[in-house]
Amino acid sequence: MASNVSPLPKAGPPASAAAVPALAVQDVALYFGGLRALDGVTFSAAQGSVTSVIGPNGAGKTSLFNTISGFYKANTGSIRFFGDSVDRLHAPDRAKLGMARTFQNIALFRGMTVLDNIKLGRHAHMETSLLDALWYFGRARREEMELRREIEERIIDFLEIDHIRNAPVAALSYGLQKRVELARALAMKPRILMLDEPVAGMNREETEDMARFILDVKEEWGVTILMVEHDMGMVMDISDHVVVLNFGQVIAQGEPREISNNPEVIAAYLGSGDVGDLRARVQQGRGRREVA
Amino acid sequence: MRIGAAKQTYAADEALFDTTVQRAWLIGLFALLAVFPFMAGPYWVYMACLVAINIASATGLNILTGYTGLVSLGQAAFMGVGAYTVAWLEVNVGTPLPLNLILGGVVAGLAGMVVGVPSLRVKGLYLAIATIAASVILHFVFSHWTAVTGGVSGLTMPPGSLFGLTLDEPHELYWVIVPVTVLMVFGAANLFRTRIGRAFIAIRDRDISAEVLGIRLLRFKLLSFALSSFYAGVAGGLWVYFFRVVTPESFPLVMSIFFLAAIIVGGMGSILGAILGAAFMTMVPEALKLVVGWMSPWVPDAVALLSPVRTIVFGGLIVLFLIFEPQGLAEVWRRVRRFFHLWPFKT
Amino acid sequence: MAVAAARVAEAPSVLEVTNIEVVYNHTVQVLRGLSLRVPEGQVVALLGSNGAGKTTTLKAISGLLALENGALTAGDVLFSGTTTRGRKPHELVHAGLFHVMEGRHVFEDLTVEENLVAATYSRAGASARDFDLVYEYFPRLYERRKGLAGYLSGGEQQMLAIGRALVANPRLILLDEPSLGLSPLLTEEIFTIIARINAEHGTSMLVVEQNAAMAFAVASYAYIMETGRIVTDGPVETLMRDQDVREFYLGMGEEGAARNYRDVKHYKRRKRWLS
Amino acid sequence: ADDIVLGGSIPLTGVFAFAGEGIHAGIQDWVKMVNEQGGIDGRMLRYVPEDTAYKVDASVAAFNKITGQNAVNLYYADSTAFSKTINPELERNGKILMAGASFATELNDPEKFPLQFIAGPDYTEMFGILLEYVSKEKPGAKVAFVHSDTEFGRDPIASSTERAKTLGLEVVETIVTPPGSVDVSTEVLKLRRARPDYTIFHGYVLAPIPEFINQAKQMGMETKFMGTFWSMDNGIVMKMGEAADGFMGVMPYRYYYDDSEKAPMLEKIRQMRPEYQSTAYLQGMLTAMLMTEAVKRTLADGKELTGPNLKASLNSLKDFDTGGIIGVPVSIPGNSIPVGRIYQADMKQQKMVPVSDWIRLDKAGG
Amino acid sequence: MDWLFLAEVSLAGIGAGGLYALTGLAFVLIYKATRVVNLAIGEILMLGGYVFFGFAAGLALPTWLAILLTLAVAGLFGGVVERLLIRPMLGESPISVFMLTIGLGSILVGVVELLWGANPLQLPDYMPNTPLFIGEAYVSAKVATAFAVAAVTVVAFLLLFRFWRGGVALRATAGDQAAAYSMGIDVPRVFSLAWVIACITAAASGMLVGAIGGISPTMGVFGLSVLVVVIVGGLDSVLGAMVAGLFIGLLEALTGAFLGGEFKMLATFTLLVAVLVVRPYGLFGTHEIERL
Ligand SMILES: Nc1ncnc2c1ncn2[C@@H]1O[C@H](COP(=O)(O)OP(=O)(O)OP(=O)(O)O)[C@@H](O)[C@H]1O
Ligand SMILES: Nc1ncnc2c1ncn2[C@@H]1O[C@H](COP(=O)(O)OP(=O)(O)OP(=O)(O)O)[C@@H](O)[C@H]1O
Ligand SMILES: [Mg+2]
Ligand SMILES: [Mg+2]
Repeated sequence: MASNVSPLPKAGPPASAAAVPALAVQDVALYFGGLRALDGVTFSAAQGSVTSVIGPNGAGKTSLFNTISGFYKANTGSIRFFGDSVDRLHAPDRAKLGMARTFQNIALFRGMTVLDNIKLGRHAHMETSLLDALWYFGRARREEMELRREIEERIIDFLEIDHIRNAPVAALSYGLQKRVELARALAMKPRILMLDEPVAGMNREETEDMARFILDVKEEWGVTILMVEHDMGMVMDISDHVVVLNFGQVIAQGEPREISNNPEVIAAYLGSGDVGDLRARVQQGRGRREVA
Repeated sequence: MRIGAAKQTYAADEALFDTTVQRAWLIGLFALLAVFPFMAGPYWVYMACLVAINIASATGLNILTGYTGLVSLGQAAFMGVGAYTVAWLEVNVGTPLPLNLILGGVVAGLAGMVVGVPSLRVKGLYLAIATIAASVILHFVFSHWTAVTGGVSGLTMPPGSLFGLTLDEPHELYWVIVPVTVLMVFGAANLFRTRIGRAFIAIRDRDISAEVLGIRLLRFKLLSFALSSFYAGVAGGLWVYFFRVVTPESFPLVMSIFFLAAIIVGGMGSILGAILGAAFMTMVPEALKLVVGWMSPWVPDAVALLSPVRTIVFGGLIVLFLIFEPQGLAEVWRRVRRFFHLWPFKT
Repeated sequence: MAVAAARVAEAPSVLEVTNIEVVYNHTVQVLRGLSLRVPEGQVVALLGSNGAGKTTTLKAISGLLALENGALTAGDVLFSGTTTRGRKPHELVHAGLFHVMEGRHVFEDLTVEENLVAATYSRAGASARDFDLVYEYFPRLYERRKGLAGYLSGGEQQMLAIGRALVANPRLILLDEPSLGLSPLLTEEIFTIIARINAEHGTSMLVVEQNAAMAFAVASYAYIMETGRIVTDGPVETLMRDQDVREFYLGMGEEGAARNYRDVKHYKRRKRWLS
Repeated sequence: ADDIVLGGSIPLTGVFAFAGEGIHAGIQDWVKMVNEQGGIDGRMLRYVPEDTAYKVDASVAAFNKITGQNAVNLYYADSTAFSKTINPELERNGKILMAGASFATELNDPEKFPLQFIAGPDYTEMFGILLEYVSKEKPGAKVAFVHSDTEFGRDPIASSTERAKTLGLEVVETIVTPPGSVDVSTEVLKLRRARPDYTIFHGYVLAPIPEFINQAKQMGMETKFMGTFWSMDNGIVMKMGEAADGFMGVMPYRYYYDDSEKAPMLEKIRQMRPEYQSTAYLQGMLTAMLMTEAVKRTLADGKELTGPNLKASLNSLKDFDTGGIIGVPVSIPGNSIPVGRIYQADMKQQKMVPVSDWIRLDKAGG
Repeated sequence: MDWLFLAEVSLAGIGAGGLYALTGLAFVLIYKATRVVNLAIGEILMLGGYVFFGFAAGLALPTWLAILLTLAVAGLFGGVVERLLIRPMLGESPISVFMLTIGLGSILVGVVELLWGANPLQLPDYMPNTPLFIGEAYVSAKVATAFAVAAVTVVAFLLLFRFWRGGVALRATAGDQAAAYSMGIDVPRVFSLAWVIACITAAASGMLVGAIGGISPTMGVFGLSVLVVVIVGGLDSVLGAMVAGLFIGLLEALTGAFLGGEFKMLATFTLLVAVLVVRPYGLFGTHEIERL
């Protein structure tokens, strides 16, 4: 398994993009006691695409991510990663294969600097043994230097976070923390990047920046993106494929345009999407009260 | 774009001691350590050895508790394992000193690993209490496995020897204890520049997300336990070369608390912290004795009266540091250094 | 439009913030002379980019700053005409000032229902009826009322957080990013409910929100802040015509139509009000 | 000439502080008396104590500190573990004679501990004295041992079980209590089941003896309770309350208030300190007295003050008069003074009264 | 098999278990409200014993008055400690606060030694001394009294937490202090109250334990056994403290009677490990919620 981990893919779409999907989720179910968080979920994410998972709150999106990354064990079903089943692998092994992710509630390590957080992402790919580490000079040092150079050149510059590399993460603003999470995921030599609500809590401007980063990662690094997001503006604009979950089941999937017109999806998730209408209703209510 | 002391290479940026001034300090420190036994009286050499032993053990505990976030109240018991192993080897096998120390560390490390097994499921303070259980069980073993441990009266051993020299005085043992401690401290400092140290810290900060990022939790928690008890075991080995007798009462629970207090007072999760903390906490009772000595002409029975004060001071230090200086002495040290760094330009 | 503005000006204010400054850890100054007011019975929006100090403003008002080693070093906050300085956060809650914190802050170890019970301490006569009201607004919570709040999904937790405010029936609610992590449908629903609460109970609100379009829909007046001070404010109708607001908060291109994210180029833009 | 230095690791704090305070005062007073009379052969006696909190490493530290800063001739040790720990160092140093608070059986071996002695009977000898008394009082009696689960507690148990057998006594139960245990109901029940005539406590100071006796009396048990040195101080026994009336035990020294016979030392003590002084005080004083005597004799013989010489002088003591602290003249052929007497608590007088004569274990002792 | 003996031993064990449960209650109260494992409980218990000694023996006050005064002093002490030591630690890591209580314990030992000396003392006899027989089985009167007091207190608290609305406030405060404030809960008052009540409880058991075993500066080690009790029962469960207290009391008595006193500690701590392996949060403790 481990042997087929390739170094970071070069820019440009992989040759065999169409052949195997980067991720194929087949009939996955996950139960919490009586609660069916996931129920027969089947979909796949093509290599080099942006696939978005949307759905109402509590539909099971985060649970799906947790199942894919091995934090939860699926009760049934199977998950294939570039054609190989990962069902029997634990979370760390899946990470090593190139499943990188960010978390809905930022999960940076608050006791470390930005740089160390990013370096940590590479953990599974490093070899330093205990004795090497205790002695440091020699193998451990060589490996650390190599990592440092790569992070500086490929990630820190790319995400424009060079000014904060030595800052403790706890002191960063929300938006920067999200960016550091992305950086850490990139350090994991991702073949698929799973982003759980990457732009939640950001305003339009910051969302635009993040969207740009995501597209750049996809295009320049050739990484497949799997994303959960409630910002429909962004999802519809940058996704190639959208999967809709509701009560743990896939209720629709397809191109963004199809999805945004699907009546079931509108009823369960999207709503009218018409702010003007809300505004009108509000004005009406206000008027009523003033009359009364 | 870099601000401040610009470094030319990444290697320089990652070095432990990155400025010439710091290197000079370090060399000065080594020089001091080298001439110390020739300048100081036997009592101070004795204290230096004791401080060094405590530093070794506290550094180990700091790896586990300060860096990996697993609170342990079993450090003294693991020292006991190391001490018994070394004493047993000295008495029954007669293997050379360096090997004994390493074996003491290894046996203690294995014991620590066993104790660490529940750490995957048992968390936080529950785990801390489980380590108390470990030390109670080890104490039972020490006092009842008479064939090996000599039961309640313990093991008495002949002085150790190295290169044909018999080491039976502090100023001889100094040359074993201090270098071993220095090596162990450097090992620990190096550790946290590599992936292993980072994994430990990640586990401390949030273990479940660490797992998803590729860190094998069980392996690294056990590694942390093993390493920390290895340090304890070696420290225990040094201890027994120093005192030459080990009984079940030699490593009581309060000693584990002492080490925990040392890393808190020094600064959890800081190599320098463990050093300063262990030294400070070992020296404070001595300083108190001095104070009492000065006061005795004026205060009748000062020795007897002021001695509970030591217990109070021990507790008081823990409390005061936690409330007023939670980052410990290491932070105080950094502040002092910053002051002199900027002095006289700013304050 | 002008009528609305006049209305705002006339109404007595339930909240008046004048020139406050906030410092964290005795070192980091986050607010620099910020003033705003919430007229009785109105919804006011507070917008701004990440780290501008919106959350800090709300904490300064509700007194929760002290918990994070922050201090109000200058200025004053008047709630219902009396200063809040020196009053404990829980006293303010009893006086009718309820803060729905950013990041939900539900009690994870308590069930949904117990979370609601916890919100009744500020009110003498709270009863099961109030819970019914919450369950009516959020049927999903009713289904999960016996479950631990810690296992709710993000959106469900947000509902619970707002539900707790309902139970307390305050005069003024401070809402910090109520739509954070909510589905579009729920965001819309929450804002509808916010409008409803405001309309039906006359509860005043100060809403911090990133989804500017939504905030503008329910608010009558809005403030926009950058790095610790208010840079623009005005009746919503006026603000929505402002070129910068349209570009940076509503994501509209020069021509007035919404921009596509794919077309956005990665470059640093400067907001005019900062220069 | 130079001072004679008496160093001391004294447990002024910690679990053993109650004894340490007495020992400290006893030594201090003795030193004062000696110096008031011009010292030993014109040389002053200087006492250099250091608190140890009853911890071995602190004791060792104290030893190193004191010996590093003074030319020490005599040393008071606070615990068995310390006495054992420091022994190799003591032999290496070769200039010091040591004794202390430990009555451990193990120390009573001149071969292994040539430079140490015990100012009284060791624990096994204390048991021996008790058992001797029992076998006289009630031949063939059933005895039970209750001891704590510590080195101190376990010390005499095995050997004394043997000894009881040779005296024709039956050991019907041996009960171990963990350190720090509070409720002893179970142990008392166990004891009742064994129905001993005599129960000997060892390894305790106070708790849990009173509760033990209380509950046993409540159950209507007839057994007689006995103790060893450290639980026999008058203050401690009186704290046991009414139920302890009749509590017996072995005591190698006279009590402070014992004026039945001529005891000039006790009179002097009573003059110096009008209030009651503990048995630990007497122990400290006697230890210092014996050490001084050894110094005196060594100097008188014109020999150098070395450890072996001091010890030889000590061993040369024949029928030495302790000024009445010990009721009979003593000799120290080995490392201990195997003499003691049985006292019994009289709660009305609030005093310990002798119920036997002085008992010597000459044959058994070291 | 000697059944009478077994019965008597069991009764004695349950009697001691009552004291464990009572002291355990003090742990649980503080943990429930503040998430602090208070390792100084043993020393506070000791302080209770000494204060009572001071009133009853030193000042020769009547027993009832001495008891009341002791409880009052303990309550006051709890309030002061909370205000001066615990409140500044709000928001610090549990380990820090845990260590702080260790420091507090050490201070208390020193202070008691300073005031009353290091020697063990016997409390004046204030409890009934006439033996009690259940059927033919003997029960120590003191132990029976202590058990009765403990049982009444523990059951009272059980009922209190079941039916009293304030219980929710307590747990809410423990869970998230900022949120509790924002609900209008007077967090500092909840904290003080928990400490006051817990210290009163601990002092009460101090008087009982002291009456049975005498008092000494080292009697705080009793707290160690109680720690085992609350861990086995679950740190935040009153019911757990009760069940585990009785069970461990029984276990200790039986091991003491049939294996020997030296096995008592071994037995309890082995039980502790066994329970933690099977149930990491004790028998009745709440699981910490861990989600990504
Ligand atoms: N560890 C768990 N134990 C019990 N229930 C859980 C657990 N994790 C999640 N759930 C439940 O599973 C359902 C799905 O949760 P999940 O977090 O996956 O939702 P989501 O789709 O990510 O929602 P959101 O958009 O609000 O983040 C929810 O009802 C949640 O309460
Ligand atoms: N407890 C704290 N200690 C120190 N600095 C803080 C603290 N809380 C916030 N800050 C700093 O204050 C500034 C404002 O933070 P605040 O949380 O108020 O911003 P915000 O406008 O609510 O941002 P967001 O949209 O990300 O929620 C930020 O730079 C932040 O780093
Ligand atoms: Mg989610
Ligand atoms: Mg905010």
